[in-house]
Amino acid sequence: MPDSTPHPSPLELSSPDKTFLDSNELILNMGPQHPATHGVLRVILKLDGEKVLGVECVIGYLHRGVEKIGENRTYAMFNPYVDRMDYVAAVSNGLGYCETVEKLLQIEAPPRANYIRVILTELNRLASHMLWLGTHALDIGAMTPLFYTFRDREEILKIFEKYCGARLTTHAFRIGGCLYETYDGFERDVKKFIDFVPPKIDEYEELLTSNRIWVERTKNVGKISAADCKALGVTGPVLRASGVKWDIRKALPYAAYPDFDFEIPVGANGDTYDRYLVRMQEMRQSLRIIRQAVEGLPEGPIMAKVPKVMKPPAGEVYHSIEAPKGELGYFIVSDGSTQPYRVRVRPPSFVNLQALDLMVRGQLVADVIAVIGTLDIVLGEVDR
Amino acid sequence: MSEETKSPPPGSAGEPKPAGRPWVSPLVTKLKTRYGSGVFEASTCLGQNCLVLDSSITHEILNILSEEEEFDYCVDITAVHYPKREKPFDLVWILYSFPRNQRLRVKTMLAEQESFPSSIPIWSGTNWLEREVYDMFGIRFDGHPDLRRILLPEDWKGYPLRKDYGIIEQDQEWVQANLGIESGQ
Amino acid sequence: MTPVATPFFFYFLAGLTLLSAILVITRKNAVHSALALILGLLAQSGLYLMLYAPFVAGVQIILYAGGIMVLFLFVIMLVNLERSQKEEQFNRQKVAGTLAAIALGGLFVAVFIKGKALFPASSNQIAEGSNTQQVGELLYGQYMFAFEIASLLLLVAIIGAVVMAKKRI
Amino acid sequence: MLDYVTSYLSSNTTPGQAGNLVWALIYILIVFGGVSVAVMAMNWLERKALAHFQIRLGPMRVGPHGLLQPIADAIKLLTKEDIIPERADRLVFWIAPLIILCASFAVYVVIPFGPTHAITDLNIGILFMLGVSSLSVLGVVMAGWASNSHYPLIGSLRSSAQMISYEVAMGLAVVSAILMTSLNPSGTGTLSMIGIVEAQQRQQIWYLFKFFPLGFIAFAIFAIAMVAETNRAPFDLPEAESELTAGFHTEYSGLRWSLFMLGEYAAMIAVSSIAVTLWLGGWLRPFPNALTGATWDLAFSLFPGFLFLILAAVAWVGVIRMPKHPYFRVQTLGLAGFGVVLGLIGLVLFVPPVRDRIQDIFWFTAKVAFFMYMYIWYRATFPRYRFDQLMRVGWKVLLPISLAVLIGTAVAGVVL
Repeated sequence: MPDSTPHPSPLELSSPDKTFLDSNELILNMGPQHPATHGVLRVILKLDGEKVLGVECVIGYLHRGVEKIGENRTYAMFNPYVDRMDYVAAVSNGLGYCETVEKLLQIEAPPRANYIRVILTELNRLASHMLWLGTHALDIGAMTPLFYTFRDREEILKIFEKYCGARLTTHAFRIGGCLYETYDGFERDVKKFIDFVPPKIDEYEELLTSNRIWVERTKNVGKISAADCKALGVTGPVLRASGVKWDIRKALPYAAYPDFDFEIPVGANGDTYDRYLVRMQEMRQSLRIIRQAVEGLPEGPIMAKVPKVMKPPAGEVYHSIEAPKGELGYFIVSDGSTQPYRVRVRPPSFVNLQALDLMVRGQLVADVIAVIGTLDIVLGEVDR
Repeated sequence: MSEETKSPPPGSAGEPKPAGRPWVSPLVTKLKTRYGSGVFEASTCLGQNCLVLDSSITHEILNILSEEEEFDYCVDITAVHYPKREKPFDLVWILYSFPRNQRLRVKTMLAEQESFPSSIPIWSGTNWLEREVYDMFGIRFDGHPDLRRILLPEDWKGYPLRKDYGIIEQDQEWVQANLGIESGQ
Repeated sequence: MTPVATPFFFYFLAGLTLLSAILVITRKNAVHSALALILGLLAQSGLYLMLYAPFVAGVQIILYAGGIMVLFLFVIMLVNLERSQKEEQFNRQKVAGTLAAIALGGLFVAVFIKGKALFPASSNQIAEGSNTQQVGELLYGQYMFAFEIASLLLLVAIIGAVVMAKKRI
Repeated sequence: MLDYVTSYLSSNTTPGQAGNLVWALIYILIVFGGVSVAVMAMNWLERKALAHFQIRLGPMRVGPHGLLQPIADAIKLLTKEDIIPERADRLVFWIAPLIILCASFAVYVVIPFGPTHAITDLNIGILFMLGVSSLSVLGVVMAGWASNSHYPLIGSLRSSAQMISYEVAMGLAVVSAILMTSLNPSGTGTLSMIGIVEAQQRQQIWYLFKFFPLGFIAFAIFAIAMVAETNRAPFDLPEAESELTAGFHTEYSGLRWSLFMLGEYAAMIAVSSIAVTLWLGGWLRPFPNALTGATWDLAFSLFPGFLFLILAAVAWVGVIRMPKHPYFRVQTLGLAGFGVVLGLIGLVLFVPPVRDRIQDIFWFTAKVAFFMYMYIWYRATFPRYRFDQLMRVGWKVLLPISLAVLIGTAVAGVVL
């Protein structure tokens, strides 16, 4: 087994005054209101000067009891709630949930619906990565990329808005397929967008990829090995940047992904810079998938035959998709009634955030910020 | 297969019965020969493999799965509450093996107040997952280095994902004391 | 340029120096002491200016007020003040302190009585403009050896500090 | 009394050197008022330029194109509640912003805007500037300590370490420029700010191009170190907002906070003035050696007037492009008035006596403005350095290079 030693709680919270300014140790409380914790994450840092001896994350400030709500809503009613978890990648959340329930109901979405799902999910992945890039760069001190990424993300949100009327929490899909047919000019808009974005990605890379300060700030920062990633359950771009070529879209394909030709970008060192490069590559791969999907968009129905009142047979199912942040899984237990007996969400951010302690030990305060940024967490998903 | 029919899992009342087929694989055969009646059930349901084990041997089997069978990634740990059952908790591990590209669900049943050995020595990433199960269901994990509530406040009373905890119920004392809301809602 | 209100400025600066010196030793809070010391150093550099030694005054500000005192503050802020206040200090040498004070006072009185005769008369006659050059020529000419010895001493101090602070070089 | 006032007009030095208190006071008022206005203008310009770097518009509401935004902000800050944290050291907390403000304004005493346009000239001018500006670190340390909070404490520790480190490289770069002033028959250099510019005038070269590339490298070192000295991006670690929220002034608000900002921007202008004086020929017009003669002198002296006329034209284009709607009437009138004022200033600048007196100040200000723009540009482009990297750059890169440049300059001065 790789490094699987249990790491004890880094801090003795019960006696904070014991260590204050004692033998150069300092407890620094970062958050829950802090510009760089991406929401209401509270990180307690134990410092020796500027060196981090350990961190403890205090989470739950955004806990809304999504899983409990799921047990008290019908399958269809719970669908919009999942959008509120990872609110920057709401479409992915919806896709995961719909596919899980479809699996439970043993129905399959028609091909056209699957293609639309892929297009929107990949657009959402782009939007999520753009937001990550902007905030990550801002954390490291580069202000300007934030505005560039928000400008381009706006185009994606416009497509969402035209498609389903919502920009952020879209509720784009329904169990069994899609509710909305594509609007007139959907394909034109998407094609225009995928022609418009590559030069913009070049622009971001021009600002950052070979920028000396950026490279110095991110290379060898927050390193994590492939073995540690697997032991900690870290998934998504973080895992791939450590050199593991694993993507659920390829490993356990879902929706229409088997039809498309794309590559899984991997890194070598597992440091912040590699994660940055992997995500930049992923953005380009997503564009590739969208191009294939929109060019091969089949005709046909967009909704499978779904009973008005959904009563899946008793049983349980776990299904996961590759969300922008990693493996997003849903474990649903049905007792044959109209409401799920138990809904469990396996949030990628929650599990990835656990690696923060390992990644920042022995590094500097400024690196904590960089690593929180590179983990790409959304607190709505961590806390649910 | 014979053991399965002989000794059904105890206290299955109220539990939804999955309509699965028996799962036949070298892994199951190996486990069954080694542990016999401890392996209650090995089924494939909707294309997903599931093992239901006796709680006394589950930790050992998880160890074997991790070390001998290459299940090197613990995707998730969660629990399900069946209040009417004799052993009201299902503790569920969802495992994945990178070399085999295979998922596996391991389940065991726990009684009220029964604790379970922590799997942090096997997969270090289960730390927070176990804390969440403790937070939401009150299942204790022995040997966990830092078993505190994770999502809810530390001095919260009650375990919200148990079935006897209503949807609008909350720790009114805590809300009154900490948020200053008179009604506690 | 003719000097304006020289006595006023002299007494003002001298008074400020004395006052801040008293504050340095009476303040309980070490940071306040350090700040008072900075004020004293600044007032002193004002006195240097009045003596037509602008270079010395400038160096006083850069090195002492701007550099060394910042390091002082730096250290004071880092160490555990609450604890050090409680600990027994080893400055309870009343006899030695009194003797030293008496000796210093005697020196001052002697200087006051003897007056200008103690010092070479030429120090007042350096023209304002050439002051910096003169300092340079003296340092690198007549007092070259002493200057270099002083810098060697500082080098030793630096190495000593590094050895003491670093566990592993 | 009147004679005392008018007697200065015929003298050929700064009021400080002439010992004329009245004129010194007038100059002090002009310089400090001017710097305060420049800080406000810089505030507006930074927000506007930064916004345009980032495909935004920046302030647009208060006054035409947000021109009155700094005034609105100033009023807001002045009327804000003054908060002192409960456990803060009140006295030190109170003094800290004043120290920073005094330190960054005191250096303007010796900045030469022209051969006689300075409050005074000290024969240790540059030393005085470096010394006094180094005092502002005291204010930073005091602010961080007095706030009794962790973020300000760490911010002030960082900034004191940073400022002391970069002062070394900065000082060495300055020394190499001062060495160049001693390249005259008598062999004596000068520390006086006016003397340094006059030395460049005599040698007919800006020190930026002297002993190329030595002068240029020294200038580059200074240009980097001065960004670090003023805690600006990419060296803005003491106030790195993503890590330390606002660094040493986290606990400050309202008026005190605005004093910090005023001090910071004034310090930026001050260090830029040092760079301009030492390497870019101070008040000298461009190409003093190549384009000589009365015609060129006249052409360059008309430059300020034309610039103001162009600015007026830009304002008037803005007036024409304003939407014709009653809602925008006040804004349009304001912009038109602004254009008229600019145009009038431009016309006044063509009058010969004004023209001759003002053009030194104009060239000096234009060069400083270039640095101000660079500050904004850095901020829009660069990510932030990490603390250890910052220290490495200061001690392992800038310091050795500046030492080498110093030795090289000395050798070149002897050999050439």
